[in-house]
Amino acid sequence: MGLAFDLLLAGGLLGLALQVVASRGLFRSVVLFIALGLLMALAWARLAAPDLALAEAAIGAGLTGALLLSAYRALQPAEEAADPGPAALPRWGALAAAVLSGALVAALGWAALGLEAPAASAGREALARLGESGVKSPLTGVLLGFRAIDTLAEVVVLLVAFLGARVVAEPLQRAGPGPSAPGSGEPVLTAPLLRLVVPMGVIVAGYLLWSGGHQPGGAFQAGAVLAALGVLLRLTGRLQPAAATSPAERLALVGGIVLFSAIGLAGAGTASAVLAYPEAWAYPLILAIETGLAVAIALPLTLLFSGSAGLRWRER
Amino acid sequence: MTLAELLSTGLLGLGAAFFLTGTVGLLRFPSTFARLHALTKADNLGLGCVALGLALQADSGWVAAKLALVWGLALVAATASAHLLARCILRERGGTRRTPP
Amino acid sequence: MAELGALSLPLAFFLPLLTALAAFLLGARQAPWLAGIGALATVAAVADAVRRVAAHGPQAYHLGGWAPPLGVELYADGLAALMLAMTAAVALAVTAYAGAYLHGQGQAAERFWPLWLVQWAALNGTFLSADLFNLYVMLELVTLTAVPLVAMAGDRASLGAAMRYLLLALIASLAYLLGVALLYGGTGTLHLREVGELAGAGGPTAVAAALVTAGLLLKAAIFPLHAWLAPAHSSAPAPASAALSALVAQAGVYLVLRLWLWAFPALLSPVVGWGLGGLGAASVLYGSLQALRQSRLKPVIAYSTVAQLGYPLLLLPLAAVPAAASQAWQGAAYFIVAHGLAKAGAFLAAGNVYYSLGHDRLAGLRGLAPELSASVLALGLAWVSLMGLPPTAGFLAKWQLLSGALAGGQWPWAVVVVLGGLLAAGYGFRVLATAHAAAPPGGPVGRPARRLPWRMAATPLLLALAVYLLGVSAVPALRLLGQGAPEALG
Amino acid sequence: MTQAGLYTLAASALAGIGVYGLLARRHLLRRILAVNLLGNAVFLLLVAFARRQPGYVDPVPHAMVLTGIVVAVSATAFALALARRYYAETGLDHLPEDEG
Amino acid sequence: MMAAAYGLLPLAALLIAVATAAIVFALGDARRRQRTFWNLFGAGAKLVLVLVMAYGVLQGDTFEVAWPVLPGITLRLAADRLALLFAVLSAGLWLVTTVYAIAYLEGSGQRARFFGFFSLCVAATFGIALAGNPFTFLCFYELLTLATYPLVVHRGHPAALAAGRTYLIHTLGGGAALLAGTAALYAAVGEHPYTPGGMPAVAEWAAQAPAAATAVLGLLLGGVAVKAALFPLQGWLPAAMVAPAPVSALLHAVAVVKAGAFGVVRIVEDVYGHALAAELHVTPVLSALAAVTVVYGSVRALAQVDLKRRLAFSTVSQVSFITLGVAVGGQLALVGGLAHLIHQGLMKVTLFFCAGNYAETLGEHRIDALDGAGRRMPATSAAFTVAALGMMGAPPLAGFISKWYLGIGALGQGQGWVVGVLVASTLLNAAYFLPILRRLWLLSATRDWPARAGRAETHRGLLYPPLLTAAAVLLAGLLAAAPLSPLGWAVRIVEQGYPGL
Repeated sequence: MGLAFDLLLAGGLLGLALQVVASRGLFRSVVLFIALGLLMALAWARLAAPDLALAEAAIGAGLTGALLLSAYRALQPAEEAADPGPAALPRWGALAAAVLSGALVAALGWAALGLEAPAASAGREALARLGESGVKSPLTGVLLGFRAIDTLAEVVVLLVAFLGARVVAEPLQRAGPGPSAPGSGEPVLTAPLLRLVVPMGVIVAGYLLWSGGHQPGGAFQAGAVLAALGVLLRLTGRLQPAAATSPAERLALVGGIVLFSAIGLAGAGTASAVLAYPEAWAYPLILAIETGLAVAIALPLTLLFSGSAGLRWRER
Repeated sequence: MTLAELLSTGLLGLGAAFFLTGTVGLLRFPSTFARLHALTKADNLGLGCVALGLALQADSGWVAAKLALVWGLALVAATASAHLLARCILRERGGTRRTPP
Repeated sequence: MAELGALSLPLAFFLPLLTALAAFLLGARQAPWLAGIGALATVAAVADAVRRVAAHGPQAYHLGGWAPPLGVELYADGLAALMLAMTAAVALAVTAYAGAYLHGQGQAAERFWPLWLVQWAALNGTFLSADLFNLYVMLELVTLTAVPLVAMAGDRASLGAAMRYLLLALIASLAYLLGVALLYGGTGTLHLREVGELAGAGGPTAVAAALVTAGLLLKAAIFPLHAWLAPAHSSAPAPASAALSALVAQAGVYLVLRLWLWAFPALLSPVVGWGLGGLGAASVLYGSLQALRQSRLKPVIAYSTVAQLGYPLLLLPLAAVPAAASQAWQGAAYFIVAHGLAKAGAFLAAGNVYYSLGHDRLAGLRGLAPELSASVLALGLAWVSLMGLPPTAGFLAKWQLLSGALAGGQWPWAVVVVLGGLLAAGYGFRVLATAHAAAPPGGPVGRPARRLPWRMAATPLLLALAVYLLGVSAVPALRLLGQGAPEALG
Repeated sequence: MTQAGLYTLAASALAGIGVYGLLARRHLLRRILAVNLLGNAVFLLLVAFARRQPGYVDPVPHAMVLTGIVVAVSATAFALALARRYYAETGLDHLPEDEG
Repeated sequence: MMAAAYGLLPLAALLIAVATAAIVFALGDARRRQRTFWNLFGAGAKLVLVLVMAYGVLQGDTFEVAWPVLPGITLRLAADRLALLFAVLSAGLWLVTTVYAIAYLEGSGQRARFFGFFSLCVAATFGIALAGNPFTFLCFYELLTLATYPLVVHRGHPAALAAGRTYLIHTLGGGAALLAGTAALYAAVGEHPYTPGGMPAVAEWAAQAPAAATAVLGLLLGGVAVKAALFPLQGWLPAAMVAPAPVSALLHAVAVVKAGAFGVVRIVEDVYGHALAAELHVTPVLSALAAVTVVYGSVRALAQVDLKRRLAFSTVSQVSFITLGVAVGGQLALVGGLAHLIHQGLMKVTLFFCAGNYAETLGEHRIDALDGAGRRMPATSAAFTVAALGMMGAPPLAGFISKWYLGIGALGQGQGWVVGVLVASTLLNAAYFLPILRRLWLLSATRDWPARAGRAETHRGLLYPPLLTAAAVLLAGLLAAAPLSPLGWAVRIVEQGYPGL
């Protein structure tokens, strides 16, 4: 029964992926890709990775999807047939591509299945020594304890993506999701929905942040939820794109990284090494770092979606 | 099999049937409005049945409450998105512009 | 071995990073001097790391106090120390140069500084990290800082080049990550040297190595995966071009060597070695021939990068030949250092030409104004090293490679080395001859549009001189390189 | 076939589809989609590896995937921004074939 | 302390030239006086140091500086007699040529660049002379190529650039061969200092792998043969004639071709040893090529109407006498070859100075336009005549001495055909030099020469250098028997260094 479900799920994944690649309409591909993200989240939930499922659904499908859709809109030619689009691949080219990908599948599948799971692994050691990390969730322990440098670097990646997007920024009126259709008022449901969703989203984010220490959740998921709220507020016009990054925004963008680095470097004095935490303080410090990280994840993602250097509230 | 289990299974089956109906509607109905209609009506009900069915199997009231929350949120989301979609289609067709009440 | 006192290892990553954050926080006005202070601090950290390696052998630093495989290890052996030092020299020059180059360009400067400083941090991380997954994150950081720098000009050509670069670099990263996933699946560790001990030479390891290598070769623009490099490196602003060619692309080559010598030595059969060496040789020849065909200065230099990146790969077929291994290893490592310094000098000098004249068409360089003579001299001096002629570091590196190939009886690689040098002379003198040419009858074409700040004139010259300093004797650097070198190459 | 094995194979196939998409389609958005497919394939492989042994879930691949997801979304967001600007500047939604 | 500094003289002499280059570059174009001072100071100081070293070597002192460049490889400067033969020539002629160049380039552009590279060029030549092992030789040999290129293309017009390209293709190709050969030599036997009579390790290696040893010797000789303008690699030399006259002097007399010929001597005598080279059947080929070059150069020279081109082909021919002397073997032939290294330098530098004077003062490049120039410029023409007669081998001038030794040396080795070559060369030399002399002195001017600017027939800086070198040509011949004459020095080198020949 379980395996049958997995089989269905895997088949669905592959079917969707094929559609994403092969479908004629680009819009269809984008939407199917988002659906694929959701199925992927399901698959990961099946594989005992609920944290990842959460993150994938929120970031991989949700935010990526929003970005893709807004880019899709931006790449639509103003008038039809202005751009003939890329020439189709010749038949032999498609065949060669198929052969190459087929070879990759074969080699990869063969290699991956042929690998024996090693008796000892970093993961086992992580589980065995989880107690020393100061948190109870293995994933959080690895992310903020054993391999904290990856997490730090990864938030820097996000910041850098934002900085990079600034380099290639478009004019403000074209940026992000673009202007809403002219001559229409706000849908009636928007305001009540926001009144409900925004506070709830904040609560959920806070809950995820707090729960990360011992169960699925953590800075990433919390950040993703916050970013989703940001996207919502930007789409509904509550947040307006701004041409400059305000000092407060700058501080929020780098604050998490600075905090993380500072605590990490202080570890050389207060604990055994850089990125080590003094034993008694491990949990609170990790929580503080996670809070900073959630902001450092949410804000650049929102700004990336907004396509602007900053955001300003618009009072109604 | 206890009564609760029987009921739960029945509800899950019913939920699945609603989902199936909704999906068939989505695929077969001719107009977007009709599809929207099939999807929202059938799926909301289907999800409710599934949630209720699962709640009957839940170990604690806490879990049951969470399931109820899930259903509630899904309802809100479905409502909002159906509304927005409908509005969008209406505008595309050059339909009448409604001012909010 | 693990001396935990070596705080300078993590500092080499953290200092530029924190400087970048501060530069972003305080804006473009404050960035140049902040960058200067940060650069000096980083150089001090690197100097300390190098000193420790030279005095006490390889240094390991376990981040968070967690020993591998649990935690991430920063590991500085001679090779890494050499790369750190070269990077520090180039980065110092780039920082000094960019301060003048970007002066008065508010927006560009605002964007350049944080990106560049993060890039430096990530490069140091790449050279130091002994963890395969951490390397992935560092590589992505390098890529995502590099592409915006390419796109900075914002015109059609640079955006297209940046787009192509980004797509290929992302694919490369994923190929690498796919390989790393397989390696972890097989060994349960991500630590470079542990993978080397545990992975063995089985089929799955070979697939993993192939994926990892393909990704890195793409990042290093090795033939036939080179097409993205020249447009990208030639459309970036000069300080960024220097960093991209001297550091970013070379980090890819560095990792290829690092992985094959430390993680997959068991797989390095003669066939594999010859295959990889053949790709390197093809890069040398193809890149050189392309460089000969360019009509603008920066593309010539960029294609020369393609060519120069190929040389270090010649180590791989030679590493398994006992008579050749040691010399080839020294040659390859010294090559990276020499190329880094010389190429940075060349790009900065080309930047001066561009800055002054507003273009870099070779045909328009006839009769260059005397104001540019220091830059042309720097270009020429740097090029001598790229050609591999004495008395430069490039010559010593080439000599070692050549001697290694000949001592190992593998003369085809020797032919490639000699031929590559001749071709480099060909495209180099094509440029220098134009610069030497008398002004055409209508008066000098190369009349400067604006004056060159002295800092911009001096920086490439200093870089070029460094190449000569290293050409006087390679012995100290090679002694450093010997720290922690693999047994077979020691 | 075990559950992990099944997903391992699915991941391999997904990677192949992603690579095919990269090779066969030229539209920038499609290429970015294909890169994301490839990324998803890698993540799926890691998650499947983590689940290979009964009664034990390896947290290290999970951490890698979580990090990878954030890196992927960052890269995608930047790539989309670049693609948009490229389109705005050139009117092209694909890269012209190799020049030179 | 003093003694240590004394031992470091080779390094000091090298650094003087490099420092002169750096100072000249840094001074820029504008500061003419300072540049002139530093140029002359550098050249003079270096000549003094070289002479001190020469004296020291006569006293039996050794000068050696070595530092490790790579593991197991050293950069070694060592002053033996052979080294000083070349070093004295280059240092002496550098001074003379500098004086000449300062006058010659008066008022032209880019002089900082010119004199900077000029100094570097001499530094490289000095390094070649004092190189104590093949690696060091290679380094300075390549450096010489780099330093001369900007001089060749100095004028920057298309013809100069084309000549520069030809020059580079030849010399860099040769450099590549030398690089490959040297690296192969090191890979086979490791590093050894130059050993008169050949390195023992090379002999052992050649006994085991004669084919490889022959191939490497071929590469090495091929590499230096380019600069020595040995047929068929001589193409660059006539092309490089477009350079200013002092550069031509430098290329033909002081530095480049001499570096090539000197390399032949080192490789044949001090790396392989003449006996081994003969055993590997390389010397017969070498002497045959040298003979062909002698005749070929002379024949081509006959057909030239441009004075400098004729002189260039004459160089092709004359320089090969050095190679011939080495290749033929035997002490006397080698003495002839080594003496010719100096003699040819003195004679050819004189000729080029004079050619430059005609071009500068009279504006004439063509031979047929020089009718009667002897009366307008008697001193220059006298110097030209002395040098030309020396080239033909007229006794008692320098050229005669070296050819004489070559001839009797070849006869001693049983290679009588060499005498035939010498005779042919002399006849051909006469055939292309005597008409010039006839035009200079015997024919009357076909047009009015530009008036004299002052009392002298031309700028004094242009006049004195050729007079000085012409006097040296005369003295080197007349006083050949003196112990410190070029011939005497060559005899010392051969008697003490190569007793086994």
